[in-house]
Amino acid sequence: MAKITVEQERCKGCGICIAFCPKKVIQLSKNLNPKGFFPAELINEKECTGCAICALMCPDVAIEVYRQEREKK
Amino acid sequence: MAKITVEQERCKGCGICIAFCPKKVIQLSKNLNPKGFFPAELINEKECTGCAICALMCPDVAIEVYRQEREKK
Amino acid sequence: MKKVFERPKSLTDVHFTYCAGCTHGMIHRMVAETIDELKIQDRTIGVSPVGCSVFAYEFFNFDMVAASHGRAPAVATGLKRSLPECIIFTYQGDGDLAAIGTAEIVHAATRGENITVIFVNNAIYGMTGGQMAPTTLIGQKTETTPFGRDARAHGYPIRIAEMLATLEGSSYIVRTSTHNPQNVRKTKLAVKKAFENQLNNKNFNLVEILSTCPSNWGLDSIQSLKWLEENMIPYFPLGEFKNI
Amino acid sequence: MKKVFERPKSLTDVHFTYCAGCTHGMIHRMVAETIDELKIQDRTIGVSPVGCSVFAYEFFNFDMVAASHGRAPAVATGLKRSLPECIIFTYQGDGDLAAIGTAEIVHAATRGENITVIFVNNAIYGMTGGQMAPTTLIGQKTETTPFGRDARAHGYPIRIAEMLATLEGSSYIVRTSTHNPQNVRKTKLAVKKAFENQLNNKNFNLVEILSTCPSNWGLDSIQSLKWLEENMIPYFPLGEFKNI
Amino acid sequence: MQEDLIIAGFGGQGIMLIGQLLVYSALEENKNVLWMPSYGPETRGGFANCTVIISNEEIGSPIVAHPQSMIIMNLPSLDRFEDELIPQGLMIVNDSLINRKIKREDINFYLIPATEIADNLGNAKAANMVDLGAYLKIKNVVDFTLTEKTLEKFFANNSSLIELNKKALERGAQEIAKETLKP
Amino acid sequence: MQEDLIIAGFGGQGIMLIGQLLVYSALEENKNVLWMPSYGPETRGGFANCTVIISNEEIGSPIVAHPQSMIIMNLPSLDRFEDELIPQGLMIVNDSLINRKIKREDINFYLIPATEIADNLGNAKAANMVDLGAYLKIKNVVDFTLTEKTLEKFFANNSSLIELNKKALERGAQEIAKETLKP
Amino acid sequence: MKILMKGNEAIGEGAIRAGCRYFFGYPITPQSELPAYLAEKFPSIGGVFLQAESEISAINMVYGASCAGVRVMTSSSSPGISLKQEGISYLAAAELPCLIVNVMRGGPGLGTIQPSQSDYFQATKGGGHGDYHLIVLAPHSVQEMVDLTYLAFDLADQYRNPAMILADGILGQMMEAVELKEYASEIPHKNWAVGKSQGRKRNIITSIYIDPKVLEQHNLRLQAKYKIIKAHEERAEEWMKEDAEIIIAAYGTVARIAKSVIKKAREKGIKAGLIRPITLWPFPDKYFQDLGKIKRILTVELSSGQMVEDVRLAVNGRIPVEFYGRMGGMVPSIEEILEQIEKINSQIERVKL
Amino acid sequence: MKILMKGNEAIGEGAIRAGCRYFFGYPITPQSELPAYLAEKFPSIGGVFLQAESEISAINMVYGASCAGVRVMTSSSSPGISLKQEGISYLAAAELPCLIVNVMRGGPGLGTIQPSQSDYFQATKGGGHGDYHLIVLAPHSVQEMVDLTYLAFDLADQYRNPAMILADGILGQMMEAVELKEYASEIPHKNWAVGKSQGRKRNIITSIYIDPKVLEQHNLRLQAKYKIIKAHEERAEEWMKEDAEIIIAAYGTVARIAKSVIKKAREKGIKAGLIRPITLWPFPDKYFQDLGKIKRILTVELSSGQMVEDVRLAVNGRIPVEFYGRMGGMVPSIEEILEQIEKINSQIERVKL
Ligand SMILES: Cc1ncc(C[n+]2csc(CCOP(=O)(O)OP(=O)(O)O)c2C)c(N)n1
Ligand SMILES: Cc1ncc(C[n+]2csc(CCOP(=O)(O)OP(=O)(O)O)c2C)c(N)n1
Ligand code: SF4
Ligand code: SF4
Ligand code: SF4
Ligand code: SF4
Ligand code: SF4
Ligand code: SF4
Ligand SMILES: [Mg+2]
Ligand SMILES: [Mg+2]
Repeated sequence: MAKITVEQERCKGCGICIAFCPKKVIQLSKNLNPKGFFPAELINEKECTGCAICALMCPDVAIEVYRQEREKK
Repeated sequence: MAKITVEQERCKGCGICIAFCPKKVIQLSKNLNPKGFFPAELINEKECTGCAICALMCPDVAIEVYRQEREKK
Repeated sequence: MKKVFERPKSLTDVHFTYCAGCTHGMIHRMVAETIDELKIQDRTIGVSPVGCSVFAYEFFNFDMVAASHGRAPAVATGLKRSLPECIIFTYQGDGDLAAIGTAEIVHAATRGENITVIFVNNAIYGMTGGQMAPTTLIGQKTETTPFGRDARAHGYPIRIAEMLATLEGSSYIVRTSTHNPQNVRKTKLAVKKAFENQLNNKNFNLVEILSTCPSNWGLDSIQSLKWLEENMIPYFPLGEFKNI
Repeated sequence: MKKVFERPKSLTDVHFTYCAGCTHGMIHRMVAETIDELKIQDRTIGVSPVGCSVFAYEFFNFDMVAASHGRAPAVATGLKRSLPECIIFTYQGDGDLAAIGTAEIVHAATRGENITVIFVNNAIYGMTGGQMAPTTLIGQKTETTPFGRDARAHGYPIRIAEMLATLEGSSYIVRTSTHNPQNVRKTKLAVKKAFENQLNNKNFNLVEILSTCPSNWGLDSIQSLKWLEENMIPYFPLGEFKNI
Repeated sequence: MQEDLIIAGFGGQGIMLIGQLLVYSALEENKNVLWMPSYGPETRGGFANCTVIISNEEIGSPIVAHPQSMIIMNLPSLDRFEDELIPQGLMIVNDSLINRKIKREDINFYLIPATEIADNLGNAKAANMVDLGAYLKIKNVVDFTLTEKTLEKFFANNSSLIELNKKALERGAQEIAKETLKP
Repeated sequence: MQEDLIIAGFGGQGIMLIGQLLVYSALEENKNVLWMPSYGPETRGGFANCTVIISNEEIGSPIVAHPQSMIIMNLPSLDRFEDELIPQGLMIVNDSLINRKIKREDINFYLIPATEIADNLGNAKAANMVDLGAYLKIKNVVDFTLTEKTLEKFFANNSSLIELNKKALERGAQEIAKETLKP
Repeated sequence: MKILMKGNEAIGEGAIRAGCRYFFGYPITPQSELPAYLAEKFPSIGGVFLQAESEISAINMVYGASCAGVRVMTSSSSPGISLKQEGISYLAAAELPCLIVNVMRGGPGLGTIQPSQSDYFQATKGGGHGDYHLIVLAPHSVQEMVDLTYLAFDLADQYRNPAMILADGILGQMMEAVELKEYASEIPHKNWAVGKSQGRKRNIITSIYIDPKVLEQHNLRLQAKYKIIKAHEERAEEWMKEDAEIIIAAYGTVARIAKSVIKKAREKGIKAGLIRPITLWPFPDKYFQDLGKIKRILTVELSSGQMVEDVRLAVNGRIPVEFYGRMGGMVPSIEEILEQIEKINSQIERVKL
Repeated sequence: MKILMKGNEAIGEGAIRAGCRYFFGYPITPQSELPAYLAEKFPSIGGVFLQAESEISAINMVYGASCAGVRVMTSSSSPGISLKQEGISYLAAAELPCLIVNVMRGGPGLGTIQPSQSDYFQATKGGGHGDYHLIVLAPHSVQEMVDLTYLAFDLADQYRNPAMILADGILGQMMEAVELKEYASEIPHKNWAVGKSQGRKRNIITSIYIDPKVLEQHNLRLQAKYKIIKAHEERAEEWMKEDAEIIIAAYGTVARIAKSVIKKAREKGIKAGLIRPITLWPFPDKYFQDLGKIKRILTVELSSGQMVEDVRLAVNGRIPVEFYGRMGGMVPSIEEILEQIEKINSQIERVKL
């Protein structure tokens, strides 16, 4: 279980996260943000693996990644 | 048969020609030149081979070298 | 769920002023993360250049000094010499470092100045609107090479890492890229090493990072990453040029 | 008897203002001879630097331009670009070329500027009275390193030939010496090639010549040649670094 | 007669372009013209605005503190310029990107959903032309068809852009014709 | 009372040194002093001269156009400075390096074969001290033995130089004692 | 036929028409349109456009090209011009003609890219070392960006002296209609230039005169030249000056604003007029000699007050010279200056009839 | 106890005593004795002496060290100072205290190494871009080389402003006796400096203010500071001024010569006196306000006439201000200036009794 959050005001809709998400679970929103960009959003929380590749590549550091920690044995 | 001439006013008595002359036929003169240096002079015209090493090394381009041309066969 | 990726503390909350998709932002993040990880935020001083990253002092969350164009290595030298216990880095573009600042970077390197240099090579003058940089590729069109850079008229692109690696005082010189996740990860490692070296008093450290300029390249974000990979890397090979 | 060695025509009659035993004079002769031999006296323009050879324009017998300190390569660029049929060379010391003029020489080289550079490395600032040069050796005492150059405090000596050889635009980069007749002869050949290359439009050519400064080294003429051989050559190896 | 106009928005919205379209057209009519850009620090995004002056006389100051007209393409521009318009001045507002009310009550403003309109025409980037069309419809400082001609010259090698932009111009003008825009 | 002295010769002749010797000594006597060097473009060789001012009052101008005294160590210096000496001024001339007559007839000059004398003492470079000795013998601006003491301090770590230079100083003074020098 | 051009481009076009084929520069805002224009135009007309690695290198390339006798120029903005100061001093010392363009922006330091006039002192009094002068021309319209470019090249060659166009970001980036007049002057032959010698005596270009006597002579020669330039080349525009009681002294962009102000002032019955220096060096002193009915001068600048000193020196205490300025990229509005004029007007004591 | 020192060394010793431990410079004649002195002394007292690769690098190292809050200096001569102009503008803009020494030599261009005062405009009006001022101090003896070095560091820190010592080759290389007074001031704590943050808010040092409104505010702050400096720090020496009819205005070396001239003039019955500006910026206007019996001012400089403009501005036309200058490394003799004084004296109209 994992998810990402995209800070909507910060995102510039560059699409890099979308291009590199191995699960293709990000898309651009239909709503312009106040900067004039269509920001990215997670479309499928189930598929997100929390691999953080999107965050790694986001030039605006707009993404945070959350993951269910594996239980420690 | 060979010889060198040292332009006395130009020479700064640095001694480089003396140090490198393979025949050791140059020495410093006893007379100061107007620049305040003791200039070099050829002491033995007979021994000079006209190898021009002195001229090659003279930083002040004060030396000219003369050589008897070998007769062309 | 646990947060596994968050904004580093060494970044302020201010939104970057970079264009959409510009990899300057990634590089900022990596520098900030490194400083967080090395726990040196309270004694790091960054020197920002003149170039698109001129506002870096607004984004990095520690003491910052804004240098004049190209002179960041000299400013960093003044800082390091008077604050030897602080960690000093410069953040410079290719116009800043490889053109006007050539003498300053060469001599900081040959002096073995114990600083870290983050060198962002995007093959163009971003901030001034896309003029030829010393690193602009042959054939590349820019505002001042509208018919493409021609070696005879405009000279060859300069390879900074290779050049600085010849200098006795340089200790770690590496070129990395930002065009995909693997390379971003490698870049991060290089940045970290370049800071660790400074902590270990290992002379001069520079990471040349290939970066994009979607706006002035006239490409979108994704095309830009591709262009970087296909055009820049062949001329600017990645790798370590010095590591002692 | 026939004159087999005479002052080249490309030297004026003016007495050199160099100190006794200073090898700047030899280098002048070799440049002038080369120009005589290549029969280019009527279309050669020399660019003199700021340094002991600042008065080179009095000694060379052709058109001369006196550049500001370190900028001779830029001045030469302006000349060559507007007079492509002329032969342009700069004559520069190590302070001039390797310190203040670093950016200018690096970029003339990387541009592949079709000029010839005679670089006189005497490991010191001669004209200003013996301060440390970028090429001053570790341990060498100068006016500004009275306790000897210390790498940590003053940095490492810079090897210009090696550095410039990494640049795409350089075509002939060689280091020679003046400490004995063999090496003077080699120097002469290198100088000649560096001019011939220009005649053949072969980009950027530089001859780094190790030279003495008896006055500021505090040695006599002969000791100086020896000091050069024993101390400079180990750090500044002679040879061709590029020849394409 | 002198018309002072400020056009303001994001970089990338074509602010400069419509300003230039105006002065090129006005020059054809032998008017005195002046166009002056102003950019923010970013290349794309960030603020951008330009001043357009069209006059029958010699143009003095290039600086217009209080213009007669404005085309406002986004919220930050509204915040920045609203107070500067002269009383009874004209303001064309790109309503699509502005989620607040106009505060001034002494001006004539027209809220045009320009970005939406342009998007519907196939390219949101033509919002500038929509607003320009509206402006021209109200203030006839240059001839409408002359402006279309200039536009053709601007995009001489891209006929699809010509079509799009011409449509956008007209749609803008039509919005004014509706005359239902003012709240 | 103010003494203005110019010392001139080649670089390398120790011109600056004897000037400094004078002012260091005069300072010991609590006089106001000023020493000012002037170099030519060459490091060695080329001209070098210095101005020495010793005064009981505050010293104004450091520039002495017309000194009361001169020590002239070579021909170019004679050519350059001869006309500047005040009438009845004192000129000590290193005759060894000057192969021409003194032109001025209104001055007091002393031709000292300083280089030869120094050479005979073992080092031609001490010619400066020979001339200084002569100067001090005539113009007692500072005490002779005090000057010797200063000299000892200058060469503190080279006793052979102290000896040589002291001898040279004395030999210079003796030349004056001969009083047969003026043509 | 008039065409629309940006001011920066207009300088470029002016330079091309004046026969300039050599440009060496380094990018900086707000002058970028000028090098961009030349980079586009030069290749097809055999011109050399070279982007140098720095402003310093650029000015020294200009030095080299000028030595070769060609028409050459560079262009930059405030911080970049500061870097050129040593080079400029050398150019002036070696009497090398060239054109240097400064499209001023707000300072000091990195400042901003917005327009300013705070490099007046640097341009006119000598930002570099030593006693020298540039010929400094101040356009106030895009038209003058062309016309004064012609003039700058001509004067530079005529007097063997570097010339400077001192503009600002507004003039550089705004677009107006210009008429591209035919360039009529002839480029003089330069027998002092270096190049193929073809039998002539060798030419040397230098600024070192190690012997101060010789250097003083050189300086006296330069000063004599400056005197001639001053006598012949003072230029200014007088506008509504005839009956004016209050004069605005302003150059460049500000002078345009001043014209608008003066119109409004006249509408209010205030007799205002304008003296607009076109040559900043030589400063047009002579236009300030006959003060006529003038009771006050208001100097307006985009600076803390620089040209005002030259106005005061010209007026030498005869009437009060006031100052109003904005800084850091701010530009005064018509209303703002008008207010100053009204204030001054209310202070003028008039003979009561 | 007085000891003999060269002027350049005296600055070095003054700097050490004032707590300066950072020197960044690049060699140039005639200031070489200063870096040589510090290179010798610094190692044993923990100072950092770094010879930079250029003047530009040096001034930017100074910038860096000043950001760190330490006392720091650089030194150069005319051409080298020209190269520092961008850096100086940045220092002033970022309000960074430091000491810049200019031991002036003859220009323009490479010129000569002989003394000159032709960088007055550059130093006082701003050779760099933008509206800024340095605090400029002009010593006229080796003693003042020490004393004004103390003062320069103090004023620089007090006002957060770069200070300059404007000397010339004569002052730099001549030797005089100096008394090394105890340095009494305390170096202030600089809470604005960067360094280990230890919990405080982060410090930023910059000179970019991209928004012109903000940059104007910054400029207004700077101008307000300059006003305070002007109000408090004008300094000049008045010498035999009381009853003087003719005043020589001169600074530095020339002022010393002027003193000799005035003595001679007085011997001839001419009532001459001296105003010697010690602060060149702020120019000591107030010393020129009460003109007393003064009928004429003769400004003497080693230049074509630079400070004379400030004298004229201060006097504002009330009495004539004449000028006499030498250039290119030439220095006027006592006799030469005396002749000027006699000429002026003969022109003064006196009330016939
Ligand atoms: C002395 C000086 N010269 C030129 C400039 C203009 N300038 C600002 S940024 C820049 C170049 C930026 O290019 P780069 O360093 O590659 O950074 P990028 O914007 O590409 O990240 C230039 C030339 C300046 N501010 N100062
Ligand atoms: C801008 C500038 N900085 C410094 C100087 C002073 N200067 C004159 S020559 C010189 C260095 C000379 O050294 P180098 O180039 O090695 O030549 P050398 O005398 O050893 O042959 C310097 C620093 C100057 N004239 N101009
Ligand atoms: S990479 Fe970042 S800025 Fe770009 S679209 Fe994704 S979240 Fe937005
Ligand atoms: S964390 Fe991985 S899977 Fe999840 S959105 Fe980001 S890139 Fe896609
Ligand atoms: S030519 Fe040869 S042998 Fe003759 S003097 Fe010279 S070095 Fe000696
Ligand atoms: S090498 Fe030349 S200068 Fe030296 S002593 Fe011989 S001749 Fe004279
Ligand atoms: S101009 Fe280029 S480098 Fe600058 S922020 Fe935009 S994309 Fe990045
Ligand atoms: S100082 Fe040194 S380099 Fe200069 S002329 Fe003398 S010996 Fe040669
Ligand atoms: Mg870049
Ligand atoms: Mg050297």
